[in-house]
Amino acid sequence: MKDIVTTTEVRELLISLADFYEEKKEELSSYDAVIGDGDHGMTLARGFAAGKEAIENIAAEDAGIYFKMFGRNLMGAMGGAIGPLFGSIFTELGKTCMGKKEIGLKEFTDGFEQALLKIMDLGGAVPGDKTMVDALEPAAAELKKSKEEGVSLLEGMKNAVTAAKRGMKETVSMEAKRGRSQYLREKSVGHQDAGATSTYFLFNKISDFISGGNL
Amino acid sequence: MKDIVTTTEVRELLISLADFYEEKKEELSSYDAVIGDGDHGMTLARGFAAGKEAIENIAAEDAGIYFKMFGRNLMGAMGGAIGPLFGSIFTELGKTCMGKKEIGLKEFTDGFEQALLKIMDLGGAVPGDKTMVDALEPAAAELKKSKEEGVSLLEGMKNAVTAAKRGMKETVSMEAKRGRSQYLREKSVGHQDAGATSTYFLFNKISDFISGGNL
Amino acid sequence: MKKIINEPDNYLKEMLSGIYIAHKDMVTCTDDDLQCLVSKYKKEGKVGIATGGGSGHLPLFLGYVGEGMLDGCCVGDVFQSPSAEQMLAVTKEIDSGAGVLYIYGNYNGDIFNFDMAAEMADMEEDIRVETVLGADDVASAGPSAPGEKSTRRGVAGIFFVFKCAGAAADKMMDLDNVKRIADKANANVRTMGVALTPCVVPRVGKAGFSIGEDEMEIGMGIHGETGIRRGKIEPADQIVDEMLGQIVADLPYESGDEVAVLVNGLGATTLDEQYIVTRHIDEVLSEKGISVHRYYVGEYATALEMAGFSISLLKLDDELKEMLDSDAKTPFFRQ
Amino acid sequence: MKKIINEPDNYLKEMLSGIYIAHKDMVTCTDDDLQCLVSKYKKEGKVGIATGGGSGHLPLFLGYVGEGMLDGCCVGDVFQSPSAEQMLAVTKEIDSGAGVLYIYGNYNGDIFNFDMAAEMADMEEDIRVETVLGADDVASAGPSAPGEKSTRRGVAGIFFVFKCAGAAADKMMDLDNVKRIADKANANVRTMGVALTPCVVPRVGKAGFSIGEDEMEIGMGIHGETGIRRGKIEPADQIVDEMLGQIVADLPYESGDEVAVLVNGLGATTLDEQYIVTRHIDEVLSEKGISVHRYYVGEYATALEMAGFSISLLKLDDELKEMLDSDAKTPFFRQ
Ligand SMILES: Nc1ncnc2c1ncn2[C@@H]1O[C@H](COP(=O)(O)OP(=O)(O)O)[C@@H](O)[C@H]1O
Ligand SMILES: Nc1ncnc2c1ncn2[C@@H]1O[C@H](COP(=O)(O)OP(=O)(O)O)[C@@H](O)[C@H]1O
Ligand SMILES: [Mg+2]
Ligand SMILES: [Mg+2]
Ligand SMILES: [Mg+2]
Ligand SMILES: [Mg+2]
Repeated sequence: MKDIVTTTEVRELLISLADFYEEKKEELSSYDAVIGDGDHGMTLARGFAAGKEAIENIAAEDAGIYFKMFGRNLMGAMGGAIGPLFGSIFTELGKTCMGKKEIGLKEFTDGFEQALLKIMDLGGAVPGDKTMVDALEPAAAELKKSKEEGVSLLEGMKNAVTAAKRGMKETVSMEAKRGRSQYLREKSVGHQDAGATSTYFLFNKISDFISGGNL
Repeated sequence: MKDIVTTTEVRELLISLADFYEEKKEELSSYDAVIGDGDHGMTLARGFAAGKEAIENIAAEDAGIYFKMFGRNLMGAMGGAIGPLFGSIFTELGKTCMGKKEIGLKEFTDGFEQALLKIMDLGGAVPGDKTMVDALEPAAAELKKSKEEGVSLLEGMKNAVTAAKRGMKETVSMEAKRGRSQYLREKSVGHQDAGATSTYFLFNKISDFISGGNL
Repeated sequence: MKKIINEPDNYLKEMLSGIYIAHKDMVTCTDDDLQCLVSKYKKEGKVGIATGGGSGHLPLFLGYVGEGMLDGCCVGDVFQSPSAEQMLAVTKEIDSGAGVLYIYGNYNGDIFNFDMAAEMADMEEDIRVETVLGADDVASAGPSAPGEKSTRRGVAGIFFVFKCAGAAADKMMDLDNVKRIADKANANVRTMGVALTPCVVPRVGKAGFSIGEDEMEIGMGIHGETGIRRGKIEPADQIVDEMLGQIVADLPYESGDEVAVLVNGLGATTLDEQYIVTRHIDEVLSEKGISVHRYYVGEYATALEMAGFSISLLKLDDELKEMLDSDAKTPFFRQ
Repeated sequence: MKKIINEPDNYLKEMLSGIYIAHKDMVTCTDDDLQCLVSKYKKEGKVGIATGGGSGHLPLFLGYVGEGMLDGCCVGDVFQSPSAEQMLAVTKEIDSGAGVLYIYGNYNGDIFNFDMAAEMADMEEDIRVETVLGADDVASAGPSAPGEKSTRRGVAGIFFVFKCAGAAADKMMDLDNVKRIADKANANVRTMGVALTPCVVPRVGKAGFSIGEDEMEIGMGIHGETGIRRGKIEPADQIVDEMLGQIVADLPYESGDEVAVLVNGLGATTLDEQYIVTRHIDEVLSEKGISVHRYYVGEYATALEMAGFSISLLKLDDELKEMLDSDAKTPFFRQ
């Protein structure tokens, strides 16, 4: 078993994400509808489609280029606050993977850690604010722990999925402090955050891809 | 029994009309509310009050001056379509009575006839259009007939009241062809016209004044 | 009634006071009557132009009093004509010897009062007054037979008549010529509107009618007069097709014609929607070979807080184009 | 949703197309992207001023691009920030060597994207970019401590910042001075709003919240952000007293100060009501010894079809007065 994802596989993974978020469009928007404006799924689908279009017909030298191009185009197509936030996951993975042709647990770990820092810096959210950070932060922490423990890429990613899911579930009982839901104050309690949900989906999808006989 | 109204009595009559329409404000507006915009009583009360104010503190040479001043001020304060229409009753009575100090059935008859012509000319309404004309026209005709028959002022005016009342009642089954109600088309059927009602009230009030021991 | 007002009885007075405060450099009142508004801009020997009508249509009418447009304006209570005396006061104030042109919408109350004012101006003040009646609403009645008076209502298209006549007067044309140009603009303009919601007259306090949550009414008047068709709301392009179809066929406007277009919001409809409509008007007209010299988009003649819009087309010749293009500076309109 | 639109997905594109059609003499787009709007008016060596933000606030932002105001503007979908790439494209187009000033409202999405654009402009294009964040809504948060970033939202008061900075740039001041003047206007402006009805984002199709038939919400934001107090509708004068009280106390504005006042309709509120409000503002300010140099009344920054209005005060000194009074000519604003 190879413990890495190659440059071509990164491209495949990213392309498959676009199709995946297209499918999840309604579901993700429905979370946002309750305590936001109901467009999160639509916005993500539009962004991922643009990311896909940007890399579909090119052959890049390394994985970093794919991540970076994907991220910048996704960001551009999404706009809003969520564009730079969600896009940062891919642009930061891009920076980490720049010049690299094989991406292992180390690169994913470093990339997601950088993404977390960037998102918290940009958006000012901390864990507990009922945002995507609540899924991303425990997942990034779990990746780091797994890397230190020396587990396989798949196992590390599965640990991250579990952590992201837990974080996502915890957003239900939180009061929103960032984004549109913050204006609902206590009325935001009792509902799951859309961005945390889509972030959990991302880890889940990456993990599926790794385990899916593709590697 | 005198069969005329003196200059001072014309002034009294006009002043008493202002108080009368102030009382009838709500009632008249309620007719207008159903098939118009609900302001007929308010508008009349405002107009008559202005008419009263204009003649209250002056002593005119003749009855025509009182009628004319009353009418012009009433018109000015009412504005709208109804101002010139309703005001014409008094300005035309004014023209007929100009220079006269005693007003009898002849003057009332001629004045109301001129008013009817003026109102029909201005507003274009004919009997059957569901307007004030439907009360005014039969009343004016009755005055004329009474004058020809040589009856007393009071009897002539009482005949006019009866005719105006009949005309007013007939507006219920008419479809409006003029004024705001015309846009309701067939929906205007079944309701009494506000302007016909206030016109009937006018004859009634004049008749009361004549019979009320004042003469 | 969801309005930011005080006592409905004070609505008119307070609204007018606000206008005089905000635009004190441009307008003032005459005869100590707030309802009689006149321009501070004066040009000796110029034909005076006056308009008037009920309130509730801002920026119509007050907003067009100023340089290159109107000289005076009389307003009544919401949707009520002002009185003849008031119109006479404005007429006297704005006449500087060259006579006065009245331009106002074809509504009974206004006609009764302004005809009386014109008569008094002539008889008592020796001021010559001419009248042009705006009657651009193709939805309100059929076209009039030649020589017959129009029974159509006047709506937003009167803006074009103001603009062209105002420019003509500012160029020091005489009353006959100013009237001729106003008549020409008036003859060349057609309008049609659509309403989505009713409006509430403050002194009445509630809407005089209702429109279903998914309904619109094509051809409704700017006081809520019944239109020609009520139906489910349709996509913007389809609504434009219907309205523009009737407008274009009425004059008719033909391939090769040059026009000015006014897209007018009735009150609550966003500029966004007005531009969406503008886009499709442009498509339709260019398909028909009608070229657009100028677009005006925004609130030019409202019906209080009614949602909806109207489209007006003005067919241009060289003279009208010159009048339309010339400068104007009023509280609500600058060009 | 009672709107005159086609497919909600095409809302933005169609609305923008309409703007380019109606105002083709003044504005065009860059990068083949309708969302990137730039002025056709160019002045070599002038500091470029750009703004941007979500759509749904017309005439904000697009309407202020033109002579004497802004040079470019990026808009996103309704209530959504445009992207960094788009802002970069506008920045490149409007820079003529003197650098570019960004003036936009204090909202997260806009900050994320425009900060990125500024970084790219600097690093990749060697264009110096400075930023001024409009944060005039006193209802949205308390005042910030000295040196701290404001957490207040930017609302209609940004119009004054556009106007003053635009005039400074048009007078060929350098970037530092244009920014200094923008900062000063920004520091001197305070706004507060009240909403009577919610608004509907077309892609969402229904209101995100509701306000009772007899209720208002003082301090609601222009995207429907929760305000500071919900209660029964009060008479206009009482609402003005509350809003103006908070505004005046915040800076504070004091006896002897000279100000400009902006009364801004949020969308569905009539001009009539805005003038009723203006009247009482004038009473209150003159009682407080604050003199008003200029009034602006109308729709300057809307929240789609929301009913309500806001009041903005700008404290003036001689420099700001000169900037405010100078000419401007844009699709929506002329002076
Ligand atoms: N400041 C922030 N930091 C991190 N995440 C945020 C922040 N603001 C919003 N989010 C995330 O964005 C999600 C909403 O995204 P989306 O609906 O696409 O954008 P919008 O709120 O502009 O409609 C929220 O569920 C939340 O997870
Ligand atoms: N053209 C007309 N000719 C005669 N009477 C008319 C005409 N138009 C309206 N009216 C009368 O006016 C009355 C309504 O008056 P009012 O409510 O005061 O005015 P408005 O319709 O302007 O609110 C109608 O009931 C009708 O009798
Ligand atoms: Mg959302
Ligand atoms: Mg009435
Ligand atoms: Mg409006
Ligand atoms: Mg509006």
